[in-house]
Amino acid sequence: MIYRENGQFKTSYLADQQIFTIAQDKWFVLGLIAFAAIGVPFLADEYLFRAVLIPFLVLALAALGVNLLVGYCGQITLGAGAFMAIGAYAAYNFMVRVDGMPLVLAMLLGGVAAAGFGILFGIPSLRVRGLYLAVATLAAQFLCDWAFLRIGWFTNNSASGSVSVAKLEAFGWVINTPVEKYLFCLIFVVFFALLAKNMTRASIGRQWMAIRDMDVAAEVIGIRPMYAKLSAFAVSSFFIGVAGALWGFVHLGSWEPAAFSVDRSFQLLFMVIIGGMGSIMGSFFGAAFIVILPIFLNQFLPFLGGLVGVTVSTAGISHAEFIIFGSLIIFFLIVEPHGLARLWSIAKQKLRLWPFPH
Amino acid sequence: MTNASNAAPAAAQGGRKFGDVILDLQNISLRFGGVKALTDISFNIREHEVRAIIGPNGAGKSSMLNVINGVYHPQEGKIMFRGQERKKMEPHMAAKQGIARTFQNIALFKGMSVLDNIMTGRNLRMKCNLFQQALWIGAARNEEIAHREKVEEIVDFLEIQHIRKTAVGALPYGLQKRVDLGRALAMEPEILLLDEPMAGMNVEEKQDMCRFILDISDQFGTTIVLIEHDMGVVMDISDRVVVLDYGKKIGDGTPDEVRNNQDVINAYLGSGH
Amino acid sequence: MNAPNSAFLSVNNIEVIYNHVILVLKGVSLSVQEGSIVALLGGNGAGKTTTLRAVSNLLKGERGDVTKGSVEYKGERVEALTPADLVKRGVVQVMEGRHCFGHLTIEENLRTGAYTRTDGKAAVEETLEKVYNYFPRLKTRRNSQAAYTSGGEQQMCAIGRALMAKPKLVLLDEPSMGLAPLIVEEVFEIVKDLNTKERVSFLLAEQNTMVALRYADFGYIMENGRIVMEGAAKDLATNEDVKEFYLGLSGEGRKSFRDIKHYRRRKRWLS
Amino acid sequence: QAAEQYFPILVYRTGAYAANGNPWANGYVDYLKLVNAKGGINGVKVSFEECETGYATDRGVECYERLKGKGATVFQPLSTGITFALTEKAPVDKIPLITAGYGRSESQDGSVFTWNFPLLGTYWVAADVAIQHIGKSYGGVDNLKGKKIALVYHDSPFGKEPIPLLQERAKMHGFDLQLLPVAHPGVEQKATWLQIRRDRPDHVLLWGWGVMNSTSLKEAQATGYPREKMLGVWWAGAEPDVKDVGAGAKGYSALTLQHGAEPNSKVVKDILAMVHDKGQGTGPKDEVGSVLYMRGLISAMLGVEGVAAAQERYGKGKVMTGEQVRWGLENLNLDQDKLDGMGFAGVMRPVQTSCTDHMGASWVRVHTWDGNKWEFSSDWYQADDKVLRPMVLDAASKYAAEKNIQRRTAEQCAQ
Amino acid sequence: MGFFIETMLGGLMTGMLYSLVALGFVLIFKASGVFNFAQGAMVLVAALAMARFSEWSNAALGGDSLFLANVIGIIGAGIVMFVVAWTVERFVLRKLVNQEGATLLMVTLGIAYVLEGLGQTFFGSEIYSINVGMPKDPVIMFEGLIEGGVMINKEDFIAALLAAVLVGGLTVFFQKTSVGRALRAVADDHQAAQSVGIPLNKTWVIVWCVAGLVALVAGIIWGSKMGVQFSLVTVALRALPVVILGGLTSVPGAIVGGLIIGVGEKLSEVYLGPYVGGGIEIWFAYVMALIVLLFRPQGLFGEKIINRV
Ligand SMILES: Nc1ncnc2c1ncn2[C@@H]1O[C@H](COP(=O)(O)OP(=O)(O)OP(=O)(O)O)[C@@H](O)[C@H]1O
Ligand SMILES: Nc1ncnc2c1ncn2[C@@H]1O[C@H](COP(=O)(O)OP(=O)(O)OP(=O)(O)O)[C@@H](O)[C@H]1O
Ligand SMILES: [Mg+2]
Ligand SMILES: [Mg+2]
Repeated sequence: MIYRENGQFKTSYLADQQIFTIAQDKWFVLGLIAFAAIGVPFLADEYLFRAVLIPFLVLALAALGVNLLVGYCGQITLGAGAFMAIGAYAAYNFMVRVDGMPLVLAMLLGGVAAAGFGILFGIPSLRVRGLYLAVATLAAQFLCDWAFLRIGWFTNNSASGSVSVAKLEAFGWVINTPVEKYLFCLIFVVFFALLAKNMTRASIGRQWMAIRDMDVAAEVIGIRPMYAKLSAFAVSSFFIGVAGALWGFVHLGSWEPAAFSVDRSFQLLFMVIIGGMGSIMGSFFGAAFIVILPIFLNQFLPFLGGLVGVTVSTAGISHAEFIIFGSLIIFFLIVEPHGLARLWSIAKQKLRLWPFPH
Repeated sequence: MTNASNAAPAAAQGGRKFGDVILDLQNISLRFGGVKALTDISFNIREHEVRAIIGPNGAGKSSMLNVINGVYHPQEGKIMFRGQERKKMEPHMAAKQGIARTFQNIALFKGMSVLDNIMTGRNLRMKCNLFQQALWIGAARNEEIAHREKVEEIVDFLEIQHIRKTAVGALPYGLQKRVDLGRALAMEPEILLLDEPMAGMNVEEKQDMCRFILDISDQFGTTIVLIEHDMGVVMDISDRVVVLDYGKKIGDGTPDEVRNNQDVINAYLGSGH
Repeated sequence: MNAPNSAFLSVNNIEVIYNHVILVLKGVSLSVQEGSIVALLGGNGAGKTTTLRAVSNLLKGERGDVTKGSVEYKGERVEALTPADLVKRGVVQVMEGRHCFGHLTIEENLRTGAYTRTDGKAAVEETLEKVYNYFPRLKTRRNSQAAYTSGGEQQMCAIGRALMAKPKLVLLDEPSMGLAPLIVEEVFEIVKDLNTKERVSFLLAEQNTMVALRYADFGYIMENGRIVMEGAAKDLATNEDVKEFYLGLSGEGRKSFRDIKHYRRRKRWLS
Repeated sequence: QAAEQYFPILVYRTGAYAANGNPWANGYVDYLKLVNAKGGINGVKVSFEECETGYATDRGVECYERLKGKGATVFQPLSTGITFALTEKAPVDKIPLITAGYGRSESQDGSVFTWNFPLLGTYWVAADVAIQHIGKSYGGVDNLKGKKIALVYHDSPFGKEPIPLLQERAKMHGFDLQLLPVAHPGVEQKATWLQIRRDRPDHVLLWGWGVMNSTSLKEAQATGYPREKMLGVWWAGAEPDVKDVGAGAKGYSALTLQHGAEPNSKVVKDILAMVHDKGQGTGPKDEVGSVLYMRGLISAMLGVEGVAAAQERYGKGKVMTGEQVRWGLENLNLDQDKLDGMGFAGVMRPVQTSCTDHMGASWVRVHTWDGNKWEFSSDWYQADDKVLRPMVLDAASKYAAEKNIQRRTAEQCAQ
Repeated sequence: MGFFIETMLGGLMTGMLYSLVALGFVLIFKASGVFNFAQGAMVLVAALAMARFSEWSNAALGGDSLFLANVIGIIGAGIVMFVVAWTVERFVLRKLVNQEGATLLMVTLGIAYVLEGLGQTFFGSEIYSINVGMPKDPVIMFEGLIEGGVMINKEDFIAALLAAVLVGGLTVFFQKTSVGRALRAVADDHQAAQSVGIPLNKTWVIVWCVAGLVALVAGIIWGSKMGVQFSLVTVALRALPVVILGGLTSVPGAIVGGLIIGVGEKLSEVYLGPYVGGGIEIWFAYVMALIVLLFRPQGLFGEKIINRV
């Protein structure tokens, strides 16, 4: 029995309210973070950092934000890309227009701006629900696409509509190399994941979930739908906004509105559903699945083709990538409709029972 | 306690004391399009009593509860709460006033554990703001622990310790009903509305449930409004009974009075009882 | 494959697991003779609903699997059939918790019940009238969307809908739940009626033990995913343990719900 | 590894722009194969690898990161968005970018954009020539006064690039510029063309890519706007843009990035003989020589010549590094003789780059669709440096200021 | 005046084309509660199949009979759509009975990827054309009445008519037949539908087939308008506001929604666009839909969202 929790008794409610009530989980995650912070910088090469790890971290953060709204509060949104854009452009404008604006503050303010718009676009959720809401949030998406493309002020009147950022520096730390960028993102992600976890295990998180599961009943026990929904929109947009700022500043360095197009919104929603709605861990699983799998397939398929002695054309690879990617989504959902996170916890349960079935 | 001397009719039974009228419903009418769910119904509820509402299916019992806690808005009639007229009422305001309820078609939060479900009932009493909660700093944590202790009391009381951490969706129906009750109790309500709490239970479980209800009433002095189709239960544990039929009131009084009311027998009880 | 099997429906030692990990039924066997009413009794979570789902093959949607044992209906193994196939063969389940089609009106709900029938419009109309006769309340609400009817009305609708299929074997899950006492009696009268007149068999999971045993021919008591007692309904009704725990009758007859002792030890057959 | 010069190829063979991406990529690859068939660059064999970007910036960046690690010495992003993103990264990684006929127009200024090479032309060149060509039809640009020109453009940095220059020209000549953006990918243009029908501009400039182009032409047909009055940028003047419209596009003209469809050029014949006939052709044979195929081919040739030029300085027969190739591209000198010798006679005019001019040439012709094929219909134009130069300097300086880049001095340039 | 009418007409006809795509969404949603994001991919695959089959048949038969090629194309594409429907049911939906909306939505996304990949693998990713002989050139009418006349596009007009007929037929089917009723029941509650003997498998194949045929019609019309190519999938995005404006569950809603959105976006683009820089039609359509939802959360004709305890 590898995964053994017998003998772990909780003697206080404090202990029982811990983030990880099972020691193995706790050590596993702490170990993972330590490895990510200390081990990975020695192991990974530049490509991994720039093309895989940094996008993974940033999108995981955004997915986390989406998960708070979609997974925890049950308000499906297809406008996440817009809030990333708001975060990025707001941070950009704070940087450009305010002298001596510190980078981290600008990013957080970007998040705040996104939160503000989040509340605004969250208002329809008070009346509209489910898929109707999901489609309605596309209004935010297209409106933002348009505004950032068309209103010169946002892009500091750059002719092409593309903006770029100068040097990155936080608290005297010049963030230059991919490793530094990676660590910078990692700090954000760990910190925000902690915030998210705290919220979801506290009263506010329960309010969100209550609204998600049965809103009338939630109201009957004294939860104000307006507060719960709008706070979810605000918090989620804040996360997404910060992620947007990271995406623009740290990952891309220079971007155009297409970087936050509707495809991005869909992508983030997929991450949440595939990873597991209502699970912090799930956001990471989802981001990993959606970011890494296509890249992996793209490199693995030619290799595979090479093994059997056929050269696969680029187009062939891409098409195969589509097909395999789609099939895997279907496969995982059939195996576990509640996402990878649930699959993971079932695996843990099986381990717990192992080697005795049931 | 308030003066119980103003001749509460059922006061004698069980030797408990009833207080003043806490909720007075006057001439309530509720329509849905052409369907008249409630027509001109008046009755009152006294503090600390167990007030049953019975009637055939579709009589409007659940609708009555929905009116009391603000889910439905009657087209006509007044509701006086502690002598004051309640104006526009939303469910969460009713919750603030201390009205809690359980649901006929269980309305638990399916994705959450039993503990979390009951914890949501404490929501109104939790004061820390979002930032404190996000950072999980002292105050928020202490508050969480304090309420958790309360909730554990309720869990013990309802004897559902063993399923604390289970997701409610996977629980059998009967236990879900119990969790539903727990959630309502966690609000420490003044008035507890129970919509068929014993449906789908066998006698033993009903006995347990009755015991919980009576204990709640005794220990916390909570006023209870109960809808139930099991006449044995209703007649045994309620102090006063209202009978509805097709949205109209056809009887009101002590269990004995109601049991012998011919209208009630015709419409609902049948001769077997 | 025509092994003469006297039982109409026989469930042989089935084991059910939900979600690959939760073992719920641990070897349940029971049988229903043609034209009989069999009651399945037991406390909350005993596995009654699960057993019925295993028979009607509605487990898949709950992510449950029958991992051991077999289910035979009229001598045919039916585990691999779809629920729709079973309905065609005359096995219909009335699900716990009503499950009416909320957006359809009561009448549309009832008519969907006749989906598998091929005996013509007139015959369907006739059954519809019969159901309305059984439940006049439904007739008055025939044009309301089911979601907006009361709990009891929905329960009637669910039962009525099953009857519309002209079933041979009805799996009734808690039919009495949420019904007014008069209606409960009526529902069981209907059951009896169909049973005697049309030889419809019933397997009913029921908490209302008293009534169930009154109408049933045979009974099984489940606990914790196992059958712990079985016998003719009459025998069960007089069994002391059953009397105490399921009928609430102790030595001196029914006790008032008000006078229940706070701490009792309950006898368990198994644990 | 063996001494091979490695060429990464960012392509899009699927998705919304695949029909245009495919021939470009095929031309590119075929040319590299031809180089190898001819013995390599001064004996250095060429190796190459494709990476699918799907025209998406983040996929493009991923490709870049992946392939640069394999020894890439020059990138051609084939997307304005990817170009923008890579412009930030290239100086760090010391890999030059060739953006032949696209990318940022101000990157012509090599003293600021050290690593960018918008060879052969930028959108400002295209816009400038477009106005010259339209002006010519009225007997000179001065006669444009009071005329109305509508720009129907892909609503993205690509489509927006020409606007500053057109506005500048509009001011100069007093014509009216009407801006009509079309949202990606450009399949819905009814409103746009209704506006055109109402306002009846004298000319329509089409700044589209992919499906947007054919849709525009179909809508023009549907609203009865004369195709003769339409002039497309060089990304709106290839076979896929008109093929599906067929006769409906007859009379429509587009700028060319020097070349048009060149099935009869020597280089194409070489490719057919030395690559396709050996069974090594990349795409279908009948596509060889088509407009976008040629564009890819020429792009590849420019990269190869950059390497060759670098070898002149750093040693023939050696594999060049990114920095060395950058020098080569900055000192490219393809005169007509040399071009003719390589088989580009009649296809291209001379290209000569310098530290301050990373574009090297601004020759443009116009060709017209006759219902079946593209036919040249004009003489050679060149962008007007008097208009172009100040704008480039301005924009480049602004960029330099923003990014804190010091403009390279004459000495630095000479290095 | 003439211009205003032209804009209106243009909007109405585009709207009808949106309706056609919207219809695909509505059908599947109504009949299974699945919000089918693969609808766009289905349009693409249908159109690709149609274009390629007629092209190949032309090549194989050596003839150039437009009619024959088109017939073969349509039959071929129809078969492809049937295979798609059957496969989707057999390998995907069957295993996901009774799951939540979000899961089903996600799974259709997976289906969309697979379809896009397979479609391009089999049929190629170039631009192909469909020629069903629709007239391309405009006609000018009412020249006597209005100055400059009113220009009408014959192709659009025919397409709009076709769409209207299709929608009309499907409305009747859903509201009036017992199969229609069963389909609506499935959307409400998979399990209950199974329990009354509605064979989910068969119904799903049927519905996806019908949706596939609708996609084929949409693909033919859109494909002959803009060429058969990958961008066809994006038409779905333009049809979404139509779906929610009209109501996810309403076939006539898809039509009315399409008309409203079509007219609204064209008028806004033409009359409002120039003041704010243009390019507003997409978001305008969505904002319009959003505003309607604020007043009617279930869309104009959708079934009322049931919300009760
Ligand atoms: N979908 C499910 N997933 C996981 N566990 C389940 C599921 N459905 C039921 N169970 C578990 O199976 C056990 C038996 O449940 P079942 O519903 O069969 O009981 P029951 O006898 O019908 O109870 P009740 O009388 O309350 O309806 C319970 O412990 C329950 O928690
Ligand atoms: N939201 C609603 N819209 C339309 N009709 C409604 C609504 N709520 C209740 N009704 C109707 O009002 C009547 C009373 O319903 P209610 O649920 O109050 O009955 P009930 O007395 O609780 O019955 P039961 O014992 O069966 O639960 C029913 O006929 C029902 O159809
Ligand atoms: Mg009720
Ligand atoms: Mg049950």
